[in-house]
Amino acid sequence: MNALISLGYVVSAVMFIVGLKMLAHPRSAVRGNLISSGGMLLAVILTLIQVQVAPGLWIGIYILGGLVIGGVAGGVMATKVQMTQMPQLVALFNGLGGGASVFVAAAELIRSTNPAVADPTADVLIAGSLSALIGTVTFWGSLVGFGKLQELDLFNKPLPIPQPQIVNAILAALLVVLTIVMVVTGHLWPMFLIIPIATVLGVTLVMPIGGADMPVVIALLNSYSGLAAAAAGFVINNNVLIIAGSLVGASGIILTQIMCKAMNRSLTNVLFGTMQPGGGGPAGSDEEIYATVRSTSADDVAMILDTAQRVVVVPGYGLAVAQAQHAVRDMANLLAEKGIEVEYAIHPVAGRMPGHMNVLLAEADVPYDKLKEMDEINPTMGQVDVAIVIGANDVVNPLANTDPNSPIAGMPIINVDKARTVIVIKRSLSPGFAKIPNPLFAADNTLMYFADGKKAVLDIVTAIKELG
Amino acid sequence: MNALISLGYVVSAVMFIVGLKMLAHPRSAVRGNLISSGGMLLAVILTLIQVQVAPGLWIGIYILGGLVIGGVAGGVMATKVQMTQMPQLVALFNGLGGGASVFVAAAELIRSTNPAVADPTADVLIAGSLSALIGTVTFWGSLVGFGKLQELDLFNKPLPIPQPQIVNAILAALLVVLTIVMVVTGHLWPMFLIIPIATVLGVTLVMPIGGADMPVVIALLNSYSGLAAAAAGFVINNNVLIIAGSLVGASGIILTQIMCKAMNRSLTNVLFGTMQPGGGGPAGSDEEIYATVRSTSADDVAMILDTAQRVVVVPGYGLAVAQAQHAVRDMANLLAEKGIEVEYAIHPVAGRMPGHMNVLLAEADVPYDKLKEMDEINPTMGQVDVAIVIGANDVVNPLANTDPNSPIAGMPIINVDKARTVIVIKRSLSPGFAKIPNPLFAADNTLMYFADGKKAVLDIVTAIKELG
Amino acid sequence: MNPPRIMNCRWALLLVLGLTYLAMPSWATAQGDAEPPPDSPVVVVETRTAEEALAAAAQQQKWTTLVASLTIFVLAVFIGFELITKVPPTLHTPLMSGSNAISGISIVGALLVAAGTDSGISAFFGFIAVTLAAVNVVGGYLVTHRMLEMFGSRR
Amino acid sequence: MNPPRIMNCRWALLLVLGLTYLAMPSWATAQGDAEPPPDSPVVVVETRTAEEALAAAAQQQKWTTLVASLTIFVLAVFIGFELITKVPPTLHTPLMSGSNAISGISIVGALLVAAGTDSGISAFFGFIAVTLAAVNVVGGYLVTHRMLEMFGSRR
Ligand SMILES: NC(=O)c1ccc[n+]([C@@H]2O[C@H](COP(=O)([O-])OP(=O)(O)OC[C@H]3O[C@@H](n4cnc5c(N)ncnc54)[C@H](OP(=O)(O)O)[C@@H]3O)[C@@H](O)[C@H]2O)c1
Ligand SMILES: NC(=O)c1ccc[n+]([C@@H]2O[C@H](COP(=O)([O-])OP(=O)(O)OC[C@H]3O[C@@H](n4cnc5c(N)ncnc54)[C@H](OP(=O)(O)O)[C@@H]3O)[C@@H](O)[C@H]2O)c1
Repeated sequence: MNALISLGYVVSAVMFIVGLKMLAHPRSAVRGNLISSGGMLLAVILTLIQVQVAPGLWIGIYILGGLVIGGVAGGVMATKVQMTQMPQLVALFNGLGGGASVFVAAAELIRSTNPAVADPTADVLIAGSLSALIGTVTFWGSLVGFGKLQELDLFNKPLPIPQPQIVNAILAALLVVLTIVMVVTGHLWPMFLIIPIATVLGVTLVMPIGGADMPVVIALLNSYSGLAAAAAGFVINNNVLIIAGSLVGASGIILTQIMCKAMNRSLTNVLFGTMQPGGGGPAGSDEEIYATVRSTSADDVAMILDTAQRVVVVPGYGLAVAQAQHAVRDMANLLAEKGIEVEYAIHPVAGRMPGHMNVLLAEADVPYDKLKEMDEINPTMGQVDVAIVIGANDVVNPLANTDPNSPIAGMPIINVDKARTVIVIKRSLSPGFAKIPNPLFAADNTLMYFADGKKAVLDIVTAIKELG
Repeated sequence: MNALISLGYVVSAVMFIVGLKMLAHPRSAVRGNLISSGGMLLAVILTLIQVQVAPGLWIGIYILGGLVIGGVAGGVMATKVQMTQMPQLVALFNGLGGGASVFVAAAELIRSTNPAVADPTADVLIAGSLSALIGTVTFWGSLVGFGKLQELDLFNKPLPIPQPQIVNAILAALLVVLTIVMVVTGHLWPMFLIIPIATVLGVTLVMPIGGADMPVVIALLNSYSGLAAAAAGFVINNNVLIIAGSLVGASGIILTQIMCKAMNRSLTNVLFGTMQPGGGGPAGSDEEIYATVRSTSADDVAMILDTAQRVVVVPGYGLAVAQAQHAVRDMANLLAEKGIEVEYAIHPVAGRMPGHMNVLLAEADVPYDKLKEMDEINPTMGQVDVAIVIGANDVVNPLANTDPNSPIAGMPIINVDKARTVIVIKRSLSPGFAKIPNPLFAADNTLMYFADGKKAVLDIVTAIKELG
Repeated sequence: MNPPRIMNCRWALLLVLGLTYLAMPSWATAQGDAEPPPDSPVVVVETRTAEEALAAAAQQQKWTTLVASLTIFVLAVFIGFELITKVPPTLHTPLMSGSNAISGISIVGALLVAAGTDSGISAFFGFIAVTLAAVNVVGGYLVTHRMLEMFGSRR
Repeated sequence: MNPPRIMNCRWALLLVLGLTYLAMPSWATAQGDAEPPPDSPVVVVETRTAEEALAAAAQQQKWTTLVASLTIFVLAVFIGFELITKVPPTLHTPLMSGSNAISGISIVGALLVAAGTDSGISAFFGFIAVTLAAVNVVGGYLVTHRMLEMFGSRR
């Protein structure tokens, strides 16, 4: 029996590996996720068989109750959430996972420090306090990330602490000391200090990081929670925990690096380059910058488009807010019927999660070959007649190239300013995610169309049809 | 102590993995091989420390003697061998490795069936007989491969057996039965049957396979010997054996597939498509085919080259035999001085080992960007003025495309026949590796220059210089 | 493409060595301690010698297991590094969410704790852990699936 | 590029499952047998109970070790498959020769056999095995190095 269970765990580990491998390739990703979830199901079933040996009534209720309550809650959240809120949800789930390891570690520590059971061995104590520590930081860090992604005001104010880095260093040192004390003395009390201090650390670590960088932070915290799971695996001698945990740990670190690279930043810069809210912009107030802004109307836009040969649509977060993807597709089809070439320029971090724009446009059945990646389209931007920017802001902000002090400095952008005419559709001159003004809006070849994204596009479609 | 040794084995396994990873990328390959050999050294040292616990005089002499004799022999062979003979040498080494596992298994079996020690357990018997079996097949199979690559006549005759496949199946079945008998009874005697039968199987398995396919066969046998090492690791509970063995086993199978793909054949076709010596060629005797062959001289070739703008050199096995690589480089430099563009078209299986031509030309310091892969140069073959084929035959044989019964049917070739003029330098009209005639030699735009490769090229160089 | 991969490989090596180092205290303990691991079979031991023998065997087993675990850890870290190279940006979010779901494997630990404890408070902690982990696992896989489905339609 | 990789992945799965199946008889034995493994510490056991306890512990250990070995095997197979994808043809021969050298790891087995045996004939077999394996290892690495050196000069 035991034999079969151990072998089953090996199979489940293999399913995680195969699943993760397939998840990393577009064509097989869906199946990969299914295989990986199958591995998880197998692991849970095996564990249930294993513990079933002597379950009391209460324990049975606890286990089944926990599984049912948690499963239903997770299922409902996952199915009800809107596309635009998925990143927040992932942050939340990650936090809950961290919370789970805190409670596992706490329960295990309480049990093993109970003198009736056995003296706790040093490695149980180490792994237990490590996973409590990592779990707590993950929990609170992810919650702060959730708040930032949800754009809750509370989380977007800078911390009232002058030097968060130094505070963090002190907290981390304290945690190390407490862990050592706990391992050496074998007492439980440092735990009651470790958890609150780790809580503070989780908050102060993530608070100063800009919301735009949250996906990276979440990926990193996720990687750490994987390592915590592996540590737990060492304690209870469970290979599937070790394998799955270290898989997640390693792939999370690589994923973090890849994501940083897509934003052209280093990991240290992401983690320790403190957020500069609004500051560091170009000299001059918004009014000066935006003195030469010209606005336009649907009819004008239709006329401009009528004479164009090559049009590029640059979608951003506003497209998701306005849910304008279907309208945009209709507009593109209309233009294509007139013999105009329409393409979409996809910036890797447009929107609020990597691949956000691909997902939205795919939902509206935009053909895959019309979506061009930034590196592909930038060299040909000079031959574009009209670039229509819909709800994008930071990803087309030339300050990224020109102002080394700006919070987005160094991020590669889509060079719409090279197009003959740029039409920007948004509701106002208010800034985007990075909270900085955008000189593009005042450029000579830019026309602003102030309206909700969906309404604007529908009006343009009507105007084009009226033109004939 | 034991603890440190086990950890050391883990480090050595990691070195194998990192080494193999680096070996698979051109820039890091040299360092990868060094790291992997470092891992091996570490493993050997650890083992020596481990066994040193109680070595008698004789045992010490055996161990050190074996290491020294074997190491020196291997080192001398590896440094003295000529470039063209490296494939044979690898086959030989592979065979010796297989032989080593036979003796390990035999010694272990003798020891464990010795009633004074302990009853042999079933898994020791299984793994022991498995590795004896695989080892024997590898040993003899590799030796046959060695003979074929060395072009020893003995090995290039077809077997005097009508249906080698059936014979092989019977032998394999016999081996399975014997292994089962051995495991069930726990006796040693089936071993004395297993080894001779496996010997016969090794020979009859590899004999019918064409020498051109030997690299694939060796890679496959190597993969099996890796699996045998892993099996041994299970018996003696040694993780480094398991890891290194299964690494080699898995990567060998993938490598086999990649190599088959480069030859555009399936693995089954390679292994069971029996060699058809000379047969299956196009209708008509050699004389008929070669009726319209025209030959040429160094002076004529120099004149043709003088008016050319784009020249492609197609090297083959004959270049290696004639050691003409330096002469060819000189000729190319001379032509380049005259403003003629010279490139080299490298077929993936030209020569006697993959990458053979790259190695040869690199030795003569031919610039890397002049070497074009087959897929790269074939589409532009129509714009080539002169194609100089030096010692290549099968890789430019149009029968691969036209005659579905030919032994090289389906192999992609370099389409030299599309060039305006083709000059073929070889010593005679005798066939190449596949032992089939080549209609290219009789084509309208082909001129044959019958001479040793090196001499021919040197003469051409002289003639070009005389032309001025 | 080659240089970054090699860099990754150095990275992996560094990480592995660092973690091996981290794991040191734990193996040192394993060597020093000579008590049977908590999950070894419960047997009635009558003589001192037998006890010693058992203890020695247990120590040996503990050590072997630890090295095996470490090996498995190292290999899995390698696989993790290898699998996630060159992922297209489109897949970053699903991959993050999918690997977050995999890290929900700590549900196994939660289940064992919830079932294995005798004290009331730690069983209740187990219950909370199972609940949270279940949210993570079920929600994580479902939301990943929903994201991926969106891409699915177009290929 | 994607389809072949996925195919490989099915391949790997098949292989792994097949091999797991192959390994079955061996674990069945591990479960059934209750004798101490040959390398367990030699102790003086005085009572029947102690013997039984030891045997049970040994069986448990044997089983744990076997599963760990199997896991390690599976992971290493995965790594092997992952590493050797998309190798340029130029490197096929060095790679073949280099992995042949790695398979010379059976020299560890040869050394253990040569050192561990008491009967004359099997010690002599061990000597031959060490010699052959040493040729394979030293020759294999050297010849690989020579091949690779040729490429080295031009990049
Ligand atoms: N992709 C990721 O992984 C990720 C994750 C988190 C953060 N980020 C960050 O998010 C930013 C993404 O850049 P982005 O250019 O896509 O978006 P953005 O810079 O946030 O700008 C979005 C713009 O859309 C406009 N908008 C909002 N609702 C609209 C509606 N209903 N109709 C029309 N316009 C609307 C807003 O202007 P109005 O209010 O004037 O309409 C806003 O300026 C980057 O800074 C990136 O670093 C990215
Ligand atoms: N690359 C690999 O991995 C590998 C391994 C094993 C086998 N193979 C097989 O080997 C073949 C390779 O094709 P290939 O075209 O390179 O070679 P080939 O078909 O074997 O032909 C070589 C030609 O070179 C000529 N030659 C020999 N010595 C010469 C000298 N000193 N000077 C001038 N010419 C000389 C020979 O003709 P004369 O006798 O008339 O001079 C012979 O026809 C293929 O069939 C391939 O499948 C490849």
